[in-house]
Amino acid sequence: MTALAGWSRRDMADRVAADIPEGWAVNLGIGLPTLIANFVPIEREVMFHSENGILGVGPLPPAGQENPWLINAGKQPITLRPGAAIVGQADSFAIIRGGHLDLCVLGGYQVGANGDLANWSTGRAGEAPAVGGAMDLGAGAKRVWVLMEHAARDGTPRLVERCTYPLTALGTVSRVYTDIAVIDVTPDGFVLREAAPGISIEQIAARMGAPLSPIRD
Amino acid sequence: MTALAGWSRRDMADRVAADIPEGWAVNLGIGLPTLIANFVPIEREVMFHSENGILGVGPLPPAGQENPWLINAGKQPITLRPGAAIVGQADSFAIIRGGHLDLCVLGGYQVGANGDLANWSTGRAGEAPAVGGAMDLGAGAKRVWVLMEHAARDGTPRLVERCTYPLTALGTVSRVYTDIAVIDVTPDGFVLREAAPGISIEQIAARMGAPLSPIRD
Amino acid sequence: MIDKFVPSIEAALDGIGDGATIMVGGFGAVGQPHLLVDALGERGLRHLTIIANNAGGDFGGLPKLIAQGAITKVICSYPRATSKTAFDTLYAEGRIDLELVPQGTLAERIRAAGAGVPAFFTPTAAGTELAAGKEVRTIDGRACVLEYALSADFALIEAWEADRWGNLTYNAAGRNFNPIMATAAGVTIALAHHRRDLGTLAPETIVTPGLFVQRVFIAGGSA
Amino acid sequence: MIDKFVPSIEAALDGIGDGATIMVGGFGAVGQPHLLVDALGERGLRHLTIIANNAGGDFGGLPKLIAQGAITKVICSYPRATSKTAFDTLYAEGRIDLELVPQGTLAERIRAAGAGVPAFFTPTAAGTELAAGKEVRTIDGRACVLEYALSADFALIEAWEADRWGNLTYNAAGRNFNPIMATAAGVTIALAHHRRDLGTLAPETIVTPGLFVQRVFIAGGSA
Repeated sequence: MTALAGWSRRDMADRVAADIPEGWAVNLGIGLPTLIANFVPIEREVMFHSENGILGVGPLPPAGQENPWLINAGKQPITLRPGAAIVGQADSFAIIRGGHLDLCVLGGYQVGANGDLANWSTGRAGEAPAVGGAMDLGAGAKRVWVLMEHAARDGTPRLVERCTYPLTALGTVSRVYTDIAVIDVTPDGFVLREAAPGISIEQIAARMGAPLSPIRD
Repeated sequence: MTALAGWSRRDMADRVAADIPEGWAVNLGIGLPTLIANFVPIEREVMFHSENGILGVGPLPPAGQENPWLINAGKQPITLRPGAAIVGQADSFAIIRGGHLDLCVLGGYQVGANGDLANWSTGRAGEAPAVGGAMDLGAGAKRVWVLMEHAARDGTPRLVERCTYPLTALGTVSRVYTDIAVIDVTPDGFVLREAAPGISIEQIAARMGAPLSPIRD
Repeated sequence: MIDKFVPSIEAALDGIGDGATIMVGGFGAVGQPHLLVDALGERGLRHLTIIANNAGGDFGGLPKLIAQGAITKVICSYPRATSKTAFDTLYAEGRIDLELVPQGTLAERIRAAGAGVPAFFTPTAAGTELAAGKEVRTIDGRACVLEYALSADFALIEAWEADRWGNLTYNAAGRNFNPIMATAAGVTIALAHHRRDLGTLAPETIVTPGLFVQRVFIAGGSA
Repeated sequence: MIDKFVPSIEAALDGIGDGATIMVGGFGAVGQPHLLVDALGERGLRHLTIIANNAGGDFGGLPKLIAQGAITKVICSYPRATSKTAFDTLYAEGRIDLELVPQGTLAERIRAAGAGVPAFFTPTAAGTELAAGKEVRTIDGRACVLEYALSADFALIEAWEADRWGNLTYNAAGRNFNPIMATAAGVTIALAHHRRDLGTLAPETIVTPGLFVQRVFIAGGSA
């Protein structure tokens, strides 16, 4: 299957950012999702949450001005924006698990047509697994969106009927942003929401392991 | 049964105070136990805890200098001493229930020879019951001492084989201070620890509903 | 721009209707949002469930609501007051329900609702009348009672300082149940005494982060 | 006079022996009491169980302890590092045990131990490998896993300010696991950066009340 020239990684982050309204409390997973914050204009007030107890994560600090006491869940230096608050880990996960986040955006290995998410373990033997806050976020946030490449490098679909990798959370993903499409996960399975410029629904569907319904009116 | 001239209420509070060593975290129940704090010298540093989230309760404020935002569990005005800390109700009861109080001193209706405590309800019908933090303190503190009159006004014993009033906590009381005696609650039942001046063990035992063993060497 | 300040008590209480379950902060009279509770009493509401540590006490606006017959049920630890109250009368007549909960279990159940813990075990009340009918399990040799999370439609709380994101601090013993109730209601409405510009509250000293709060009314208006 | 300050790291770590279960605060390298962990590595200990969010990571003193073979088991949420670690090697060889716990469940289990909650239900991990063998119950229509409180013999934590009663504050993201670990250990040992006179920390801004803390060592000595 030929790789398609869809959205770049920056485009993908920007595309998610466009869908985050002012006022939401949002957790961004480590890796690609973290980039999303760079594409939310500072005047659109979104309360970004980091697992280590920070609400109101601001822009990256300028080089040389990092505060060693301020890092995000990916251990990168951050800033606080006006309105930021700091809590301990139990309270931070009370925010996550108590349903107080409007959204979390996570990376993924696989998303099932039933909303299942696999993003924490490839199941390889002898390799120490790590889960961090993924299961808490997957089970606890009001909305779970996944931001990932549409297919693996060898073309293996990542949007599948049922996940084969170890699950992170069950029936929780409501939308997936990939390099070629934005896809809703509905009670009827995957539904196309938007295709990247120049990409057809047939091209998108051909790179999935489960049926894709066309955009609804 | 003739009433005995034992300790006054002030004496009783003073007697308990004498047994509280420096450094303990202590919760005093509403009513008579609250008086105990007045008999602990300020230089003997005891961390008094109040259910409404205060650690480091200090002496009563002088009249006219009450802070309306500072009350204890009995809704009386209090002061804070240097070193005081304030937490919310969940954390305050985490202190109680998590076993972090060295001692609580509660009032009582009855104490059983098995350490059971009844102090929250007389079980009268039609009267709204109230429990407050008594069950949490009874179950959670490292030590539970009870401070109460040795017998009811009509002479009915309050130190009994088994409580007949509704229970507050089971098997939790380790010592009882009354107007005529200090009595330990042990696996072998009630054991006299100290008699008020001029009171005999026979007089004390005659006013109890369960056997009393003599002072151990 | 996020702005949770509301201009009036009416706007603060908007949407509270008959049958609502309402948490009210405070321990005794301290930390209770009196202005909000008083205003609630002017709405002619019915069939309310009130969750408040001292519901039934003789201070603040709750006795008035009780006397009006607005309240069907109270969930609390200490309904008793020094003198006879409207609650006592209705309770004796069987016209108001009481769910009596040990204070620590009440606090923990409210916290659990806010923290996504649907149920937990506690040794408190095991073997007592307040555990009657509840599941009991022995854990580490101790009898423990299974208790469930307790949430509400609305929480009326009192705070000391607030900014437009809804970040809150509390004054002295006024903290008590307010921070946990803020986390456990669908709509949390704070009466605050001091308005602060965004960014002026130190992040480490904020007790209730703004995402738990939907509306803030400043006592005395916009001061 | 209550005085929890200790004059040396040796005094701070007194009594930690073979087989101890030890919590170590921090998220990543921030809020980890490096001086204490480094000193622990010089004691030739064996059979330790370490509870720390990033046990196995490649920062601080824990990798040295792991490489020494001092640690039998780690309980954590994220043992992975950007590069291969001593933990990875021992784990692949089956010479170290790993209890992997979702981070929120880890935090809640530690908090539960400190709060007298022996067990609780949570939806996190329900239906996943990390719930294997655990009791599951459906509550309000959601599958929930029963999780147990997690305590330790010792907690090594990092704080910002401390007074002689053991009251603590934390700096920025250095708070993380430290306050809950302080509540969940038999002996809590704090490394603090600033010594404060009793009464100079505002009661409302103290995060860890002193009764949770047994010993305080000020980084840099008595400064």
